[in-house]
Amino acid sequence: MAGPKKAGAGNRLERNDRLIRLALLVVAFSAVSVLLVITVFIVGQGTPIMFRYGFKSFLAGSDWYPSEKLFGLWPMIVGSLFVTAGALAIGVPFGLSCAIVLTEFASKRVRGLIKPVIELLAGIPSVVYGFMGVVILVPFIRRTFGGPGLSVLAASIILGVMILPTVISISVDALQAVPPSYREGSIALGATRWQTVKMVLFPAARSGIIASIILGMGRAVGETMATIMIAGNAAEIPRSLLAPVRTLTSNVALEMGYATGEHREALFATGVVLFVIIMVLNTIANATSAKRRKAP
Amino acid sequence: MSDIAIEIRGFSQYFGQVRKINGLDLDVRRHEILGIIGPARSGKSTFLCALNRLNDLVRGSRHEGAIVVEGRDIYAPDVDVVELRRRLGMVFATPVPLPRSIYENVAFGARRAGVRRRDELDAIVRDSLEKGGLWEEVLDRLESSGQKLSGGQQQRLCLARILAVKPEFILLDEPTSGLDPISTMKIEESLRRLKKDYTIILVTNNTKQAARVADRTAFFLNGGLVEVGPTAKIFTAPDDRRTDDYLRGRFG
Amino acid sequence: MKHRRTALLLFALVVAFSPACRRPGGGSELILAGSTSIQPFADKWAEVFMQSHPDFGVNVQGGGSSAGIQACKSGACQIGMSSRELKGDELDLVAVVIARDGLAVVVHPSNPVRALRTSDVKQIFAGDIMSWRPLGGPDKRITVVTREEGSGTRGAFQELVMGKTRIFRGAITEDSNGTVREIVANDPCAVGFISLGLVNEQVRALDLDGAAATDENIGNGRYKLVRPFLFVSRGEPAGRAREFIDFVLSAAGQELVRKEGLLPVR
Amino acid sequence: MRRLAPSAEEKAARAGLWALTLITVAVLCFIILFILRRGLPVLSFEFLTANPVDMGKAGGIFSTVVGTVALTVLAVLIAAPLGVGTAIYLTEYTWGGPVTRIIRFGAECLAGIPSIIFGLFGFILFVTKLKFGWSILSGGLTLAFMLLPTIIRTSEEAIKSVPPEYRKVSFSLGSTKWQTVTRVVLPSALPGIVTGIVLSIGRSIGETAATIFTAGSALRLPTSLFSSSRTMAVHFYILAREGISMPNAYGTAAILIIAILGINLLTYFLMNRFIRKYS
Repeated sequence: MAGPKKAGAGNRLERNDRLIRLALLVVAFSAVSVLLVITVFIVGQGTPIMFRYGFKSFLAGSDWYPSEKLFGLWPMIVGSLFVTAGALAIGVPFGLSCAIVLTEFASKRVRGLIKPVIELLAGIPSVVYGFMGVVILVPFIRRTFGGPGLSVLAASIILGVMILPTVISISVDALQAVPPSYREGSIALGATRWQTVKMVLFPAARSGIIASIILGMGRAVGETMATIMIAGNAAEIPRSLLAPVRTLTSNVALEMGYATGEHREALFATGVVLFVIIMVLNTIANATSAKRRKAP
Repeated sequence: MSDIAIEIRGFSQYFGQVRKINGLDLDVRRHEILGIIGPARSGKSTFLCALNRLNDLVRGSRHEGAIVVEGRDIYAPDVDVVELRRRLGMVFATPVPLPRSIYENVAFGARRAGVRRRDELDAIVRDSLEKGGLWEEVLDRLESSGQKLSGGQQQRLCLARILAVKPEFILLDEPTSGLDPISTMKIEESLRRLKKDYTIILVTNNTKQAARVADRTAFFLNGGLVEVGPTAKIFTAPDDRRTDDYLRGRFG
Repeated sequence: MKHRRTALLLFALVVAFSPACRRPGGGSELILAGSTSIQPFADKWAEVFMQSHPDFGVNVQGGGSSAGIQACKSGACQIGMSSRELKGDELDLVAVVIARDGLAVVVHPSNPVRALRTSDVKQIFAGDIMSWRPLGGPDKRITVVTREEGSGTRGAFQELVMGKTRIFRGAITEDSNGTVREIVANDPCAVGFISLGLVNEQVRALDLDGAAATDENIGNGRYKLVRPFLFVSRGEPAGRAREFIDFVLSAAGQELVRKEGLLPVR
Repeated sequence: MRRLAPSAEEKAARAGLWALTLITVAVLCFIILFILRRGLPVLSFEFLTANPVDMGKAGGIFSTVVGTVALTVLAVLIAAPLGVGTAIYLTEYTWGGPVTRIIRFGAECLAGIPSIIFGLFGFILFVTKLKFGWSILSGGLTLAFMLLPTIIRTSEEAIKSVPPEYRKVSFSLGSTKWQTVTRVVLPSALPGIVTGIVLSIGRSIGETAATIFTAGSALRLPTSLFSSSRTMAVHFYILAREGISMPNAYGTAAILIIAILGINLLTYFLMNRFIRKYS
């Protein structure tokens, strides 16, 4: 059996392998290229008008009257902030509780019941959440607290529910990544379950939990259809929780279909602001989770 | 033609900054069973993986020196690695049947080498399983999963699997470390039978196994060869004190 | 072998799809785009028209008046639909009035306020009157609902009611007549404006300056909030676009319009 | 007393955590039951197979089902090869380094971009610049870009969980890299990869913001890749928001929920099989 069999064949295969490697590299750059193309197009469409009218009048102007060439995005920027803060105020306590219960308190059977339910939460289309807001939450707020019902409060609650899956799944990962020896050590020292969570697990999983909150924030900032349905979309800084509010995303979606000329450019400029916010959040989340990976 | 099949000259293997094999010189003779013994992390497995260049798959792998198989340096730039690995078949410490049927496990290598015809494959599978000493036990369930076999059967399946590629050398990396005595015995029997057609290198952490089946035995320590010689000599009158100490269980 | 089979399959798929890959605007499709106020009626016309012209595809897209006009200018559609008058550089297009539409100021049916002066409406939407009380209603804050910037309905309302005054920033803003109607129908304190044709039993249209929002009052000029619905085209409409516009303006087409609550032009 | 304090806190904490968790679960169950209770009575064979009439006031939702399926199929056909290919490259063909870091960073950033940005982008590139118009093609391409990061991540996880020994065995039996990938790694990772694809199908079914600006909202039955088509989610959005027909809105929502439930069950089933295989 000695001697070369099919000597050339193997070499040809190897050359094929090099070609395949090259092809895969090209494919692997698809995600990066898409990101790049999106950036180029959004920024390319959105920034000229910002230069034309000045960044200050865009970012700090409080009047949004495109028909009068007034493109102040300040109310929408503040609106996005308010709604996101509200969503976090609701989503984070619920989300972290679920994560802790899932990893520390629930029996295997209960976990098996709760986990799919929460995964299901992530799959429900955002329009369905928005719809639930319209038919249940908005009338409830209007009857109970007054005002139009379409409000910061309604948007915060619905978005708070919508960010739950993100917050839960990433916090669960972070909590599970804490080495079991920490947990055992703490219990061995006589700490109760809750004390262990509070004193040992939370600090150990902190960066992962922060990452989960930041990613949840990204989801809340970026959500569009649900917000548009329940926020009321008034282009004014809301004076109370019950006042209507317009976010950056709703500003785009609300007027995109109809806009032409500079109005459309201004909506792309809105997109640019949103894009920058999201990229900053992404980068922070990436950095915290990278730190987490380095320091186990 | 001399009876030297593999010559290793001044061979060192690095992974990043770590040197696992240090200036190794060793000859392997045709149609012998060369036993390699030594304590854990003495470079035995790394040595086997250098012979069929599996080390290439590890990040930061580089080497010095030469390994010459049948007159050709296997690290020469024009060497076909795929072809090389077919010539030096390898059995790992833990049996790893692929998640497919017994038949397909054995036929795997032959298919990759381009065998397509069913009757040809059938013959190869049967022949290999017979040589591996497994045919009788599985002939009525060739289509069931290879992972459903017992540990010993799995390891013999792995042996049969490399025979199907028609190698010249068989490299075994502690093939019986997880097996019961009966399975171990069956594998050793197969090896003795296979010797006449193949050159076999057997890494083992069980010195008695080397004593039972190896023609010659090499003792590795800290990534280097301490000594090599006829098995009987190594076990009874080693030249080096460290060999003696190891065999008497003073370390390792 | 297997690879070759996959490749063949893929190729076959591509070939199968390619004859289906007609470019928009080509072939026998007539594309209308623009005002979402006109869209439902255009859909209706298209539905009926295609029954008698089965090989004649009519594709109705929304997008809003301004977008429709732009699409028409750029040739992306043959007919642009506008629910406001043309202005500025749009005036080089040819416009045909295909119907007229009243704008109704609507409130919740339970609202005791039945009639307003146009000047009151203007003050409400400017944010100067914040409560229903001075208007004869309960002491509740008014929920003002408007359409978004760029909408033809908002454009018409701005022109007919507001003049140079801005609609105030705190007004709830929605992007369709239907949504405005939904919100007004659900909020007892809300007021909004929608196409008269879309007023139903869920909302009540207010009398303005003493005239009820009826076809009759629009016809005799007593109800002032009226806007034209326009079909615009580059140059005189020809071919399929002409056929369709002729159908819309025919007795049958206009009868359809009347049934849906718009005002015919003939 | 000192012994009692922590136990009281412990009890309160446990009660609080459980309460919040149960509320979360209850909210979800409520949403699903609410939609199903009002939507299921509307459902019938005809609802699924008849085209919408009168803006969706009457008739069924057939054309929107077709539109949804067409968009999803197109998006997955584009995104799956790219995503799995990227995952293969990242796991099998590289040992890290700046290129890998750039690719990973790109995928992670893409995952965080809101769908409305994808919608804007798809609108400007496919609908206007490339002149595809509002069409299944524009919508499918946009959706494909959106799904890409999900598919990359899940495929990468799946491929990473294939035992490294399989690769060693395959190589030692004289396989080339590509043979090892296609004959050993991919078959073993398949359930995990399919799970990711199925998940992304779920995501594209529910997507609204990205499709409404790229695929348009025409209610006619799409006849080609260049037809505009309304998806079920967009149809539901318009029906509900403009108050066109509440029963039909609930019916459409019920279909959406059932589809999502089905998809989750399927992924659950696939994932379980996958996990059982490798643990």
